Amino acid sequence: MDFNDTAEEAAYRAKARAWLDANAEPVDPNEPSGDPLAEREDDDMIRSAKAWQAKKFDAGWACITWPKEYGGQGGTTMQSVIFNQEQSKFKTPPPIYTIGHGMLGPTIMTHGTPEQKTKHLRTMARGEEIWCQLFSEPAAGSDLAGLRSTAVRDGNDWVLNGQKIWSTGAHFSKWGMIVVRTDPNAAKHAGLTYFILDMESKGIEIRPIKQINGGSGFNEVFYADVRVPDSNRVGAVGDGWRVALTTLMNERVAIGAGSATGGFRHLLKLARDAKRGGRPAIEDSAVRQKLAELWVTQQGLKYTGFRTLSALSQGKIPGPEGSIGKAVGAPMAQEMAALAVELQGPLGATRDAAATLHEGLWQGMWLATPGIRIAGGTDEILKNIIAERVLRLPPEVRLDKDMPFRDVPTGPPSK
Amino acid sequence: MDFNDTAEEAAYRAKARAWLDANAEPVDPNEPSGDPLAEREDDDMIRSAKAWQAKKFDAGWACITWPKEYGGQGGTTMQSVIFNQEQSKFKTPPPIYTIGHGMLGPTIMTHGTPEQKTKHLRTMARGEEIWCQLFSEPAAGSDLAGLRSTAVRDGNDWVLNGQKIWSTGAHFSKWGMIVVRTDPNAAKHAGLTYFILDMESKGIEIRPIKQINGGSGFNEVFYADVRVPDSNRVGAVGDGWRVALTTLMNERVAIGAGSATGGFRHLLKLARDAKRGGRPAIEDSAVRQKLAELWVTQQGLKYTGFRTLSALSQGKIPGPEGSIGKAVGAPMAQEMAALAVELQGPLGATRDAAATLHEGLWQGMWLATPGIRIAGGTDEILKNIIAERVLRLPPEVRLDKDMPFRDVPTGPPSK
Amino acid sequence: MNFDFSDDQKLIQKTARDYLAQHAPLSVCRRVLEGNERYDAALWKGAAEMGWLGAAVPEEYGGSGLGHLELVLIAEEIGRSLAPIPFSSSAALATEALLVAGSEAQKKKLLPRLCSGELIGTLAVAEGTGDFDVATPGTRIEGGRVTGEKLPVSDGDVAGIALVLVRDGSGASLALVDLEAPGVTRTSLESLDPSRSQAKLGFSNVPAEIVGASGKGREIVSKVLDRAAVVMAFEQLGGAQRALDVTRDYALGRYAFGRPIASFQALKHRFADLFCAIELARSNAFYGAWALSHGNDELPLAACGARIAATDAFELAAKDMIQIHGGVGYTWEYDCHLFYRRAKLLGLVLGSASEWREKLMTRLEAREAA
Amino acid sequence: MNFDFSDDQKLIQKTARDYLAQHAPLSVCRRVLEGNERYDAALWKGAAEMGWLGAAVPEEYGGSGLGHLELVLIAEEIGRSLAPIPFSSSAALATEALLVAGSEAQKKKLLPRLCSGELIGTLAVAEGTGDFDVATPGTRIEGGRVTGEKLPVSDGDVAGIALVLVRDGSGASLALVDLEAPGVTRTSLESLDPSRSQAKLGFSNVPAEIVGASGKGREIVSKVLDRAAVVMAFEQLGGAQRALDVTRDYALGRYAFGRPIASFQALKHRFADLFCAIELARSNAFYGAWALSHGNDELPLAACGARIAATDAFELAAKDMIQIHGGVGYTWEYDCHLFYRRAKLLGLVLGSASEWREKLMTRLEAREAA
Repeated sequence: MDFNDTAEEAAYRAKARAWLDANAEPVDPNEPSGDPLAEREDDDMIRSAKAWQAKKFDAGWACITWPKEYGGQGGTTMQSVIFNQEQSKFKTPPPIYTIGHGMLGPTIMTHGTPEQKTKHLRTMARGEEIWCQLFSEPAAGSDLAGLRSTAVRDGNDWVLNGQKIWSTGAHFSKWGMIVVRTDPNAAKHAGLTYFILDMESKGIEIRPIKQINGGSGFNEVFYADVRVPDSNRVGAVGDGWRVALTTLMNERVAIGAGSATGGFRHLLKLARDAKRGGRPAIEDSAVRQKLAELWVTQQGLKYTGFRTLSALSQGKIPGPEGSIGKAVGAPMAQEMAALAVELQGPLGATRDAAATLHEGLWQGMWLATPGIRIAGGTDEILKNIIAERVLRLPPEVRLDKDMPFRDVPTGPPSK
Repeated sequence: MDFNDTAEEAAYRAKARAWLDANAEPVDPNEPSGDPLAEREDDDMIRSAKAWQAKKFDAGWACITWPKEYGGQGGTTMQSVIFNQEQSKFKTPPPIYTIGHGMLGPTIMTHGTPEQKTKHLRTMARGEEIWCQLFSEPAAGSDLAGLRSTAVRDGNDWVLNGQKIWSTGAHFSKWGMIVVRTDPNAAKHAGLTYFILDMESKGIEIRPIKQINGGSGFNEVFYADVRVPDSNRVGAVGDGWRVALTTLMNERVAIGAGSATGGFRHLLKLARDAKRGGRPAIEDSAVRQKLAELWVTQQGLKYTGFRTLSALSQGKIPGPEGSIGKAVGAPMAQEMAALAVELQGPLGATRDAAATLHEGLWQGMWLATPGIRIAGGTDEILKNIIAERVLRLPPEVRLDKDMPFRDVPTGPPSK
Repeated sequence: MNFDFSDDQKLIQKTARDYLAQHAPLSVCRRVLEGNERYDAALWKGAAEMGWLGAAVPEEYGGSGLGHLELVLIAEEIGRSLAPIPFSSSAALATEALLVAGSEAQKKKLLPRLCSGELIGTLAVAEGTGDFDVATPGTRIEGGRVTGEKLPVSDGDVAGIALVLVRDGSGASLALVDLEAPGVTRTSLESLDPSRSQAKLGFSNVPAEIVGASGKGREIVSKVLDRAAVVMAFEQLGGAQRALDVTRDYALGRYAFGRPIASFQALKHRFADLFCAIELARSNAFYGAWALSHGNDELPLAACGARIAATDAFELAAKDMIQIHGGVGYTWEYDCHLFYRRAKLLGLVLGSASEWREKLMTRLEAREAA
Repeated sequence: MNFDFSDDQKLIQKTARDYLAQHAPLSVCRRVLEGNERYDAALWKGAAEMGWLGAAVPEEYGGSGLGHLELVLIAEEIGRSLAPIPFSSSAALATEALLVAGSEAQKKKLLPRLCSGELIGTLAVAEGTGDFDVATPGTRIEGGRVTGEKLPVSDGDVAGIALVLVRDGSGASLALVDLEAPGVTRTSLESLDPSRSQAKLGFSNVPAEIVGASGKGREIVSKVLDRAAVVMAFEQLGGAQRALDVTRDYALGRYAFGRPIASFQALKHRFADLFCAIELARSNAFYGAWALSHGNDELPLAACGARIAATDAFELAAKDMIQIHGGVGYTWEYDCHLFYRRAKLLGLVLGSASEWREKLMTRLEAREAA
């Protein structure tokens, strides 16, 4: 048991580090990290992100785990982790390619036609075009397969109508991957089909969603008679759910890898700066007990991540422990923010940058963290997943599974 | 809004108090209360409980809310509460009549034949004979209607076979009230019938259940070809579930009324006596925060009880708030015991009367309290009840409801 | 025993509820939250006309002469509607301070104006991050003039007067300050719930008069806080109950997997937990109201119970509200965040639940020792 | 990176598991719990023969010379089986104390006997209710003789030697006492988990020798506790995992309302929470094991994390075990209470989780200040 790189890993890390040193500026570790949910991106950010991705691609650091034929490096997951670990020590543009590289690219590799692979994978890897995912709908959140957007065949095209929601980056994406219902008479999971969608098509309207913290990382996307050529279909007609599952499996990997454990040191500092009963709050035993609990949880998450990395490093499949990151981490983040706000007393109920401790950072966190517990799988869905996929407990009783989709109840019976 | 008795209530209370003063010895309020789950009763206790009940009956204080024709006083619930409040200030034998007087008597009044009422109610009220309830079975706990004991008609008798469990006081009861399955081909709730059972009948075997705290308040009761005359049937054949519901409704009232709020003062004293970091634990802020939380919860339960009493006092039906007593009180009791044990540090892991604080009382509580969270409805069942009956949320999806009982799955499919 | 409100009192509550349903739908709270108003002036005027601001003020001082049991029920309705008005600052904190400690002249002069809504009052105690209740204020009074800084002060940017805890010789006193006077600076702070205003008040040699006995400022503030805590507990309770009701309706109407999400046991149990928390808070609040209206020795403990339970219940309700709503609950467009913000604001403006739990223990120990 | 145990280490664990499955089914724990034995002597002999007691002891002192990574995996299996033997007292506390601070002579003399199981050792620090770690022991050493009282002492009634924290002049030292010596009184205390023995030790002028530097008793105890905490965290983890496994099997086989109770969402989510708690504890324990085996500066923090997480996880698992089993879980006949008792005992014998959280914060602050 040791934390050290193997010889190959160390060599790879050194190489990555050297390249990063030559091409990027290191992060100051004492600088406070910003809001966990990024604000709406602007054009400059997009330009710099594209430039950085192209630079990485040209130097051989993009999509490390992808096969070389698709623009990747044919590397291991561990190599990708090592590069990302090193990269995180440098100032780089926000990660706008995560969904494309982590989820959509692998879906095209598994289910796409040769033409689709040729046309899209290399430009995706180099970041020339940005991709977004169009799955969720207002009436299909946790119950994703309940989606109601439709596509009807018309000659060589399909005509799409409906609405998607929670589409990160739709407003700056050239391409989207979308699941729609092509047969409402089939059972819920059987009537879906998966397409690549040109986001510049006629009939698409994109509206940002304002979040409770004022940010707008997500969009609503409306489709009115949008035409998609059949050549953009991924997988067979009616096989969309199976294709979508490939995307979602890769989402779990992408999200699990990024379990954030930062923030505790800042909280500790806050407890030193805040007062309780006229003394530094950190001297208060109740605060100490709570901080200790949080530290232990956070350490647990950190070393759980290490266990996953160890399995990857040894070429094994990671164990079920990887599932807990978001289920534990998201509520913990909300708890930390709530504690930090409460420690400031009545002034905690303001966001005044000058008056609050840490310039209102924690109030912003407190407004942002409810979203973390919902986006990418609610607490409840994650616990279902742990219970059913990890512990193999029986699934929920499902009444909607085998009936024609058009008969599945979608609201209370009318009176 | 006031806590005072009405003039009539005050007069009733004075009268009760005067009688109790003349007939019983007052309790010392500083004496610690014992284990919450009573130990197995002995003959002396039974004798003294019978004597006390007869004395109350003869003086007109027994079964206050029962109609006079059945041996009661035709009084109000509020009068009964007032008498019980006053009685609790005196040393009296353990309450072995609660089930009979609170649940079984009312069931006979509602569903019994004239002969059953004449034969049983007055002797039950005077406490000459003790009654027990025989509902739960090893395979029918929370799912009470899943019971499998059977009764088969044979001439004027029914022949009972099977097993009951969790029968409080079965070992000193003369009579029991039992629900059994008389038609396994009917749907689950439709095939049950309710009987009065002479506990001295041939073929009954009673075995005490040893609890994890060493006590044995409950029994297993086995029936082998026990004959019960049809005249002991309560309600129609196949109507047992409806009759049982009358009993269970009265259980909720009986349990709800007795939400215990004692114990906090003893816990406070323990926190003064225990040490943390060399100082009295009560000076530790974490302990203080926890104690404050418990006090507030306990006060909430106490005044929730007052709200229920107020409704009764004014002749109204109590609101839904009464349902929370056990759902909140039982886990709280376990939490209090766990805190009291932890406050003693390593020595908390012993039950040594001389070495521990409060003579091992809290260790006993810690072993007893898991039972409180299960007996008379688990935490989970109580939350279902609040969700479904109070908040009117939809019931669980029930697959077993309409199929013949013999087809309801009772275990994993065999491989 | 009658641990309940009278029919007359319930009628007053019903009237308030109906009025607010008409004049303060959630869109009113949202308008103030999103815009530049610091409160809804029309609603404030209406509240005054309905007699709410002086519900517990004797008629001789311009009040409606009802009592605290009526006041708390009105507060519950204000809580339920998330009304964006400085009710708790003016009608609970400032008004109660004058009732508790004001001289006859002060009461005669100010209470009628507070009851009519013409004047908004507040209480200024905290000085920066930390507890609400500062042991030794940095703000001083010398020669009848106040100098120092108070923050946060609820509704301090819209109030006309503030009762300010000041250092006075070796002790602390409560000083009445006209916020229109020269030497007062008022700075709005960005509130976590912009439908309830917060401010920083600066005083530079501002004339003031003492309210109550000189040197007894902390004792007076403690009494005022207990009273305001009970009133606010009902406001919190109203908000919590509304959050539960709205969320329940949503969960019954929202279908997933062919069933209402309210039929999933994990949510049902969470609803049950929330119901328990709210009912426990209600019982504690009832007890607080009883102690407040009877003006008896139970108030110091009862107020702690009311505040702690109500704070916990409303915060839980608002947090669950977002979570059970799912994605839409995290959007600006849905109303969940109005509750989430209000719950946090009310839970902190009189001092955090932790501060009150500590206060409770001090009082419990003192009583046990007595 | 290889944050995992090696295949060899896992093989040792597998061997231990198989051995215990055969020789220590839960009926063995139950027999000791219900009877008059203080521990299972045959199993103790077996544990010694398997080389478990000296897994981390160099061969020159009679150990198997493996290491701490092997020791903790054995502890996990002992935890899983609820083995009724004084393993943690002797193989963790006493043995580690000698390894940390014993003189060459002490190690040569005692370690082989501890490794062979012929001698049982323990550590005696606490003196009555309160923290494990007493700041100033009342038990004194004067002229090489110890006088005082220690309680509770784990396995103090079956141990042959105890390392006793004693006041020594103005400081504290660790004294080695032969518990067979005249002047020692040993009183069994009724243990909350009678399958693990607890005792009160009285010393009246009992000869003793100092272990480690004189006056450094508290520092040595602190180091020993950190080591023992990591070992015991694995024991707790083994117990917690077993509780989860047994309860999962029960819930899959127990039907109510025509379905396995494991299919009810409220229980599924509770299982998920428990899984998370156990995996977080496992990760903290792994980190502790790494720090322990590398003997590096991370141990003081890592030991706190391991102990706190493991204590919380095992207590939660045991509590849920009874609740999910329902009525039968509360019977003596079912095994749930064996876990409930063992979880509480292990969670307290080295000091409560609260005590360790306080220790953690002190250490965290010291590191941040450094």
